[in-house]
Amino acid sequence: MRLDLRDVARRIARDIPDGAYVNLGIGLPTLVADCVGADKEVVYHSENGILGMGPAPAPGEEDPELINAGKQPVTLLPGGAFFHHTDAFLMMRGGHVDLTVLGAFQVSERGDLANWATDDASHPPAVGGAMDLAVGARRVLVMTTHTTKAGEPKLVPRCTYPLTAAGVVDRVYTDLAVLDVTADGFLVREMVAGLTREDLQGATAARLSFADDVGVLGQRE
Amino acid sequence: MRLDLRDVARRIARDIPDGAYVNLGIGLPTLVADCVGADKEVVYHSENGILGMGPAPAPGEEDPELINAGKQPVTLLPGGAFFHHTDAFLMMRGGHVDLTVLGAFQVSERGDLANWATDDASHPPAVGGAMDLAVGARRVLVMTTHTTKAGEPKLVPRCTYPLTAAGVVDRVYTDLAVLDVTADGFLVREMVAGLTREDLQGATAARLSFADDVGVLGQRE
Amino acid sequence: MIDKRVASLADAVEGIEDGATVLVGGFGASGVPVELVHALLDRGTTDLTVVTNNAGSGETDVAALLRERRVRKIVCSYPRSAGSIWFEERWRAGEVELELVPQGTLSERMRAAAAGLGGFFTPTGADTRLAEGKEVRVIDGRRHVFEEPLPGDVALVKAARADRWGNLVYRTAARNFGPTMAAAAALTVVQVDEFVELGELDPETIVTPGIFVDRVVRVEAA
Amino acid sequence: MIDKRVASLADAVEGIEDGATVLVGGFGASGVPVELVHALLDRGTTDLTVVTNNAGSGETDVAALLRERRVRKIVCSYPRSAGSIWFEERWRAGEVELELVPQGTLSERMRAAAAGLGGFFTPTGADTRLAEGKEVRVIDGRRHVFEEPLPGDVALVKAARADRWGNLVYRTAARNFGPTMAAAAALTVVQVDEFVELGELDPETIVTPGIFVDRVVRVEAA
Repeated sequence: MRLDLRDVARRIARDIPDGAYVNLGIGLPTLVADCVGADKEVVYHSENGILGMGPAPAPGEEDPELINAGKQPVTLLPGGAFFHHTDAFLMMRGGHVDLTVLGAFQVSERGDLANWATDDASHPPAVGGAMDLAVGARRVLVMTTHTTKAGEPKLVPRCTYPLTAAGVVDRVYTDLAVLDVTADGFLVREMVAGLTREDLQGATAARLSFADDVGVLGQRE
Repeated sequence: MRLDLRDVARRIARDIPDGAYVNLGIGLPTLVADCVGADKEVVYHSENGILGMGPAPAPGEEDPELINAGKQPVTLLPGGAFFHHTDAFLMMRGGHVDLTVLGAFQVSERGDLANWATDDASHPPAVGGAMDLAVGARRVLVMTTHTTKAGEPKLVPRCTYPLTAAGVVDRVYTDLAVLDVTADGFLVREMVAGLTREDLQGATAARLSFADDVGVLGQRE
Repeated sequence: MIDKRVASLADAVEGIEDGATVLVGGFGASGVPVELVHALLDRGTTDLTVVTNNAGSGETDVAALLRERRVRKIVCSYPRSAGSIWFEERWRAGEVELELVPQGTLSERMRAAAAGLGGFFTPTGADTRLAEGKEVRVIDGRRHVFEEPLPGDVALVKAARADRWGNLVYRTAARNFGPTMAAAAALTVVQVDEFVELGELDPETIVTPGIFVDRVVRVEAA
Repeated sequence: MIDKRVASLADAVEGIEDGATVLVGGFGASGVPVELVHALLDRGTTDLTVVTNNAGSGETDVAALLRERRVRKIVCSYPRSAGSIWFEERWRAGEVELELVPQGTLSERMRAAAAGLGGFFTPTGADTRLAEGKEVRVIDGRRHVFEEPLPGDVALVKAARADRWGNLVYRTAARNFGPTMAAAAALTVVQVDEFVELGELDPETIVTPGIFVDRVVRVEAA
C-alpha cells in the first residue's frame, strides 16, 4: 500500500513548475531531479555556489571540484553559473530559490521542521545549510516516509527533535499521503488507494483534516 | 609663505608607501596621484568599483562609463579589476584600503572630521562615500588649507559643522604645517619656513603642541 | 522553458504600479538604465520612491522623472551635481522628500534586503546627523548604527550582455549598483546592449546569475 | 613594486602564530588548500581555532591538524562525513571544542568581518538550539537572531590562477568559501596552480581583487 519513494519523488516532480529555481536537499530529495520531465526547464541550485546543475557525469568524467551539496560529482548545464558561498546563501536566505525539497525526522502541524539532529549524543552534531534553506526558500516541500522504520509517526503536534526552523513547511509528501500545512494543521490532499482516513490518522500523531476532494496518490501517473 | 596646494600634494605623496591601496577623495586630494613617484607602485581604489585606476585618458579616448568617484574619465592599469558597489564599500569600510586623503571644512583636535555639509540650507545635502571612507580607511590623511578664504581656522577644538566621522583623522597636511592628531590634540611635525610657532597658533583655533624636532615643510624637496 | 527576454521597453516596464519603490542603477552617467527609466516615464507611473545614488542630471532619466513630478521620495547618497537642477527645484519647493544615506550604507542596505537579513550594525554615520533617531550600539569599543534592509519593488538595471536565462555581464565601472539592485527587488528589469545564446557566457564570469533577473530587453547602443 | 608571490609553502605560512584563528577554505574535498594546511602542520603551529565548513576527512588537511592535536576549537557547519574519524575521535574525548554554525550564517559572519560591520540579524536559526543564548529580535513580524562578525587572523585559500598583485580567479565550485575568507582575515595566503603575468587576468572577471590577498604560492597540480 505504501508508495515506493521513487513514486513519491515522481509526485513531487509534478508540482515543480517550469522555470523554477530549485534546491534539493541531500539524500532522498535528489531523486526528484530524475523525475522532472524534459518538458520543463528547471534550474538547480547548490549551496556551494552553483546554479544550473546537470546530471551526474559519465564514469571517468568526474571533476573532483565540481560537486553538489552532498559532495557527489555533478555537471553544469549551458546557462549555469558559479559564484561564492556567501552569494549562494544570499540566494537561499533571501527568497530567491523558488522551492526546496527537504527530508525530515519530524514535521509539526504548525509547519515546524526537524531534520538535522536526533540528539544521539554519540555523534557530533552537524547542520550544514539545512536551516538556511528551510527559512529562505519561498516554498518548502518535505519528502519523507510517513512513519519511521520503527513505525513512529513523523507528522506530530509538536516536534520532539531539535528544530531546524519554525513554521516553514508548506507541503509534505509521504509514502501514504500529500498534506498541506494550513493554519488549522495538516490538511490531507491526496492519499494512496486502499487506505482509509482512519488508517492514515492512525499512522499520524497530529490531528488530520481532509480536503473536500481528496485525490488518489498513485503509483504511476 | 603659504605653500601652493600642489606642494602640499607633493608632501603627502612622500608619505604614501610603495604598494599601498589608496583612495583619494574628490577634488584637491586627486592632485596627490600626480605627485607619487614612478619608484612606487600604488593601487588606486574608486568607490564605484575600480582598483588600479590609471591616469586620465588622452583626449578623445574617454570611455563615458569608466569614471572615478568625481565622475571624471579614468583608465585602468594592468592588474586592475572591476567589482560592484557593495564590494567597493566592503573594501572601504572593512579596513582594506590602507590610506585615504580627504578634504575638510574642519578637523577637531580629537580627530573629528567635518567635510560633507556646511548647513547652507539653500542647497540640498549630499554625502556620497565620505563617511564610509572616513570610518573605514586604515589611515585617514586630510589635505586642506590651514584657514578658510575668510581667514577662519579649520583646525578647531570641536567641529561646528556637521561631522563626517568622529575621531578618525590621523594626520593633517595644510599649506602651513603637517600635524598629527594625538591623544593630546594636534602635534606639529613640520612647518613652512619663516613661520613662527605663534603665527601658526594664531591661525589655529585648537591648541597646538610641537614635536621636539619640528621639520621644515618646504616648497620643493 | 525559461525565456526572460521581452520584445519592447514597454513590455519591460509592464505592471509597475504607482507608489512603487524603484531601485535605479548607475553612478553619475555610468551604468544608468536611461531607456528603462524613460519607458517608466512613458507608462505614466507616478508617486514613486526612487532609490539611486545620484538624483539625475539635465533632462534625462531620474531628472526627467523629477521634472514630471513622478517622484514622491528619493533615497540617495549624492543628489547634488552640476546638472541636478530638477532635483534641486523640486526639493526647494518641498515637492520631493529626500532620505540621505551614506553611499556604502545605501548599497549595504539593499544587499541586506537581497540576502534576507533583518538589518546590520555599521560604524558609518555614527555620531553624525545621518544617524539621528537610529539605534546606536557599542561593538568592540566602537559606536555602530543599526541600519534596516532596503528592498525594491522594482530594480531597473543596465548591463552589457544577457542570455535567455537572464544571466548578466557588465562593462567596466558601469557595473556599480547593478548586481546589488538586481538581487534586492521583487521585479528586476534589465536593459542590455546585446543578447547572447545560452551557454555563450562563461559560467566562471557571469556577474549576475539569472536567478535575480525577471526581464531583459535589448536597447541598441546609441 | 607589489609582488605577493612567495617561493615556498614554508614562506607562505611564515609568522602564523600559535593560538591563531585560521579560516580554511573548501567544501568537502573541493577547493581545500591542502598543501597550505600541511605547511602549517610542518611549521608546528598549535592551539588553533579553525573555521571551516567541514572538519576534514581521512588523514589530510584539517583532519591531520586534528590528529596532531593542533586544534583547540573548530567553528563549522558540518563536521561529520564518512571519513571524519579524527574530528569525531577528538570531539568524543573532549579534546576539541565545537562551535556549530549554520552554513549561511558561517559565511555571512565572515563577510560581516570583511565588510567592517558590527553584526547582523538573520532569520536562520531562530527558535532552534543554535540560537540559544543569542539576542532575538522580531523584525517585520519574523524572529531574527543577532550574529557577530567572524574575522580570521589568517585565511588559507585555494584558487586557480594569480598575478603578482594577488588578483585571483577560481575553478568551478572550488570557489566556495575562498572569496569571503580571503577578505575576512588579517593575513590571507593563497595557493594557486598557476602564476600569470600582471594584466593577463581580465579585469572584468577577477573574482578576488589583490587588495584582499597578502601572499600567493604556486603548488604544482598533483
